[in-house]
Amino acid sequence: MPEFHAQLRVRLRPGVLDPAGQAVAHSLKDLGFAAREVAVGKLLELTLPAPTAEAAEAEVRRMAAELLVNPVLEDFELEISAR
Amino acid sequence: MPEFHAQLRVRLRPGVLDPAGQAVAHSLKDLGFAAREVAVGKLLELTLPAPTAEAAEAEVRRMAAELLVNPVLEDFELEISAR
Amino acid sequence: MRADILVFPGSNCDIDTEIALKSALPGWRVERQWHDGADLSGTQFCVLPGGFAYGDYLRAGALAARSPAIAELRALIGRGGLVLGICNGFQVLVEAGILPGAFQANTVQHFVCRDVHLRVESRGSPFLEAFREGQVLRLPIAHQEGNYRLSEDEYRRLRDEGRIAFTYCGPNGEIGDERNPNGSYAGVAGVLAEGGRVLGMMPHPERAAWPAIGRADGLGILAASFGSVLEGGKL
Amino acid sequence: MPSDVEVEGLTPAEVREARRRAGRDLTALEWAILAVQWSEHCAYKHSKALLRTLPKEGAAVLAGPGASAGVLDLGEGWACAAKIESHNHPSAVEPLQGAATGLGGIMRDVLAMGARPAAFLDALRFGPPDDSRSAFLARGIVAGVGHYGNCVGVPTVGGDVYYHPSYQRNPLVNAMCVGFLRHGEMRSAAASGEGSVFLLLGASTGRDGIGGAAFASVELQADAAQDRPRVQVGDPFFGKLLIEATLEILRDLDVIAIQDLGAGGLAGAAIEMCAQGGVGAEIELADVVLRSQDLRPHEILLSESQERMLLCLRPEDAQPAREVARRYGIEAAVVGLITRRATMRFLYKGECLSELPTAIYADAPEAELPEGHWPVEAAGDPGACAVRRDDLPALLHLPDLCDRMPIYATFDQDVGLRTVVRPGLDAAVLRAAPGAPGVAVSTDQNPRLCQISPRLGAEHAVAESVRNVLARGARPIGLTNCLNLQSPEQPLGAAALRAVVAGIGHAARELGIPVTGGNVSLYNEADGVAIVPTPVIGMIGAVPDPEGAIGVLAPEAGLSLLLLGDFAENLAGSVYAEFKGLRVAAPPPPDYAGLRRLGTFVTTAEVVEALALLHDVADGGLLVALAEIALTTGLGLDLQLPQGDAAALFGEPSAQFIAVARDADVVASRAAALGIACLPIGRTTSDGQFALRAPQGDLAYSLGELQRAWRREA
Ligand SMILES: Nc1ncnc2c1ncn2[C@@H]1O[C@H](COP(=O)(O)OP(=O)(O)O)[C@@H](O)[C@H]1O
Ligand SMILES: [Mg+2]
Repeated sequence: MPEFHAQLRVRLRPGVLDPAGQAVAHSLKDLGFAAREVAVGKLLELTLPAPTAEAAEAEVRRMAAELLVNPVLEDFELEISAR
Repeated sequence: MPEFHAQLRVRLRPGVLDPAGQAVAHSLKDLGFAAREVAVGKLLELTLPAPTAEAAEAEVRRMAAELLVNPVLEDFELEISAR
Repeated sequence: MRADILVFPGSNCDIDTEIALKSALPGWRVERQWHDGADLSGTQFCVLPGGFAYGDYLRAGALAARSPAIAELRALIGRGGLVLGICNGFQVLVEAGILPGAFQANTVQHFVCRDVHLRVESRGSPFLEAFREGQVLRLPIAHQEGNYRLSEDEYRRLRDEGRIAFTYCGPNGEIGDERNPNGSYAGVAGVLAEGGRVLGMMPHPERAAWPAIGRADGLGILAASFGSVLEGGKL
Repeated sequence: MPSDVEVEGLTPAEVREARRRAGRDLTALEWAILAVQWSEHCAYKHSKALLRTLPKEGAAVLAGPGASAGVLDLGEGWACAAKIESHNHPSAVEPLQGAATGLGGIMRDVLAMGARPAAFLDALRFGPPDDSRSAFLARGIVAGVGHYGNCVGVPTVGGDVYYHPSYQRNPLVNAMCVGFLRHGEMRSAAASGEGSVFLLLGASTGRDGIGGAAFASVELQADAAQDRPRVQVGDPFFGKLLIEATLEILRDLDVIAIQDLGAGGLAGAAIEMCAQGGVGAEIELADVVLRSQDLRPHEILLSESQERMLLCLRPEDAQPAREVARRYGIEAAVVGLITRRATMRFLYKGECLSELPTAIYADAPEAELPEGHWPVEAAGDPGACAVRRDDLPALLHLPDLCDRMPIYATFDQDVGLRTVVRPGLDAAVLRAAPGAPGVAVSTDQNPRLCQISPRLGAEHAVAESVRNVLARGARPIGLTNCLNLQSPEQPLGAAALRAVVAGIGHAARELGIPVTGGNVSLYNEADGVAIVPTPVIGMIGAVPDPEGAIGVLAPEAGLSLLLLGDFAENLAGSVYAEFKGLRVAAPPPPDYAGLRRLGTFVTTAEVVEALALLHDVADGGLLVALAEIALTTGLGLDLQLPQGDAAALFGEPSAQFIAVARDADVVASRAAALGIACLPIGRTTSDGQFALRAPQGDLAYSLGELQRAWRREA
């Protein structure tokens, strides 16, 4: 079976407080950098076997729903590529 | 001054122990998923003013070196886009 | 009567909880059960202890909440059993969807270990029967991701249903941001599931079950007036 | 390897000696193993002879130097294992993981004695807090301590912190672990029994920290970044599983010997276990469970992957041990066999890569220390010095004296239910279990005194740690120490090494406290700057009834304050003198007779019962110590002193305590009986004021004012 590489970029949903992002923004400012809208999210990557890219995507979406992403606070973007 | 959006995808360097990735891999397996090479990294996003995309990139690389990325353990990819 | 403590890889308050329950519930059989292969069919009371289940990797409590043992736990809840999630156990209950809300890192962005004061907000639970509403307790917290998030609507609903168990407060019951150690919505420190038989709380009652060293306010929670529940014949 | 080989970390003389012992040239693999085994870190080349002079005998000692950790008897069948170790160089490169793996390493030493790890203490030394690099290192190191300790489920109950420019590029992280065990549970590292097996338990082996021990034994280069691949990552989650699996195996099976994998990885552990047992072994590297399959044999042998233990078992116990490991989801593999012939054979897929007598690796040649003297500055005369109202808040605001709560509040202090007195003042108190005996523990050293004189500094470090456990009514029964020093190959470094060992030995003998072990970290220099000699003492005091120890229950208003011991006569070696820029003499050695008297006094049951709190006078002197009582209890103090000059208020005597008494008469009469000066000096109050009346003038502050200074909010 072919293998696919999946990259999930997990972000806090709009409107959810991001204390980690605020803390980083603060530190950047202290260091003299001019950064706004700093957000801290997660980058999840994995490899999986699947017959097609579509199947791989569907499978990773199931992983996201069952474990990887907390829908109460988080959104995600998914990118599938062949290995 | 124009503004740019920066996305840093931060990963553990090859060979560095990734306890989080291992734990997630385990859990996925227990849930019946066939995932390999699970890695947990960070997704950092921010907006910054800069005269050009190149200048923005240089500035974010400085932020990475000074704060955002721990070069002893982490590597990163950077993507700059106009806002 | 039997009380079981559900142990996940990385739980680290399981033995503490066992010791505290044994002294708080004389006459009970108290046991730790490893999550894999746990059997809760004979128990009346299950505690999810504090710690770092699965290292709290990904999200606190997330990996543990996917353990097969959670099905056992749901069955126990279905039978009217009592469930107490302490700290990491609270996070697991939330990740499993048994309690509402979600957790984020403390607003201070680091671990916080210290005594806090809690105001008892409800009596609608066997875990709270020992207290007066408005009573102030002193218990320790020890967590990194104790910032409990609720939407305003959810918070109102829980409050109206008497399901807010505790709020962080000052020594005289004062509420306010400066009394909130982790940024939790409205300072909520513990919530109940519908019916009051499932309690999740961030502070550690098992660390305050020790009158000999002047830390005793957790005893009432652990030794909950289970009498009334048990006599009601529901368990 | 060519015959004019230069081996990283070995001197030409050592290379010749190794060849002579082997009777042949060594292979590349053998040189790599030897470089680690003969490194300063593993072999104590420069310090071994000196360390032999330390007193080791004591009524409570069950295991002393040479064991993975010292073990002390607490009575009622309980014992405590304790050891302190440095993780300085890794923390300078990667502060968070460096500190985290430091805790993990010392925790496994305690586990290897058969004890359940029950508490950490962390002695930290940083550069000035307003320097950005120092602040970055300090933040990372404190976060690393919390990261490991909190997650692994072992509370951090104490430590100490000092700031000094010499630590700027070379911060110190000394981690101490304390564990409890029942007498019969103690284990050793001595492998034995022909045909017994080595079982490697814990994490899989990866390419972590290869050559780490050699790395710890050379001066930090300016481009330490080159050493990056050698940084190890700790996994406290896995460490927790390892604790539980190991303790279960130790409980249920007849484990012959056990040791953790530290410097030199599998090679180091196997060689030490064989050397201790006078046996040899055959190790099959292909049987080691790997994290990445492309590791070469020498990497497998020398990898310093964390969270691993090596057990020596009877062959029939291997399967049950593996069953326990499987349940916890950790690796366990038989990787070797004990042989009667004392040679170490390392095999890969059956092919013998190396065979050398165990002793070649284990008995490193000792190194000569050059002559050298520590320069002692001529004493100055401070002249007259009037106390000003601002002095107290200014001292409380100093980095070395300010509130430590922002550090220890980020550590879980309670997990395990053993902590009956948390950090805040002096020693923490632990019970082995509810109702069981326990210990008071403290780490101490004062860079200011050590710079004036390493010998005096070492003696005072012992004295301070003794005072801290006495403050809980505990009897000091053993100490562990970590000597952090500069290169011993230079005269100054050699002088410092001799001086601190002599100082610790002298103080320990004077006070009747055995040294149960410790650790030596040399070459603490960066960019040509050497650290101040830093002999950190970890003191263990026995507490028969920890739940009734002094300071368990918070004191209340209306209690009597008593001053025990004599006033300081001068400002020698004080924070105050340094702060005021006064030239003062070196302080005298500790008042050992006074400390012995106070030791008898505070371990008397009726005194313990009569005291609500006891706090020693240390850095900052009497007035700072009084303020610390007010600030940690939240009580006001109403004070009256017969002396109010700078020496009395800010001098730093070595045997003075402040007692908060529930029964002042009992305290006074017991003190009188022992010839200890005891002076009533006031009461605790609830009015939020810190007020002092003295012949030289009165001082008054609100607690709020002192608090703002102490918490550095102002
Ligand atoms: N790095 C640290 N980690 C944990 N606790 C610490 C640390 N540094 C200091 N403490 C604690 O803070 C309190 C005050 O520290 P210190 O001033 O060194 O003690 P002392 O009372 O002996 O003067 C003590 O209880 C000590 O254990
Ligand atoms: Mg002290």
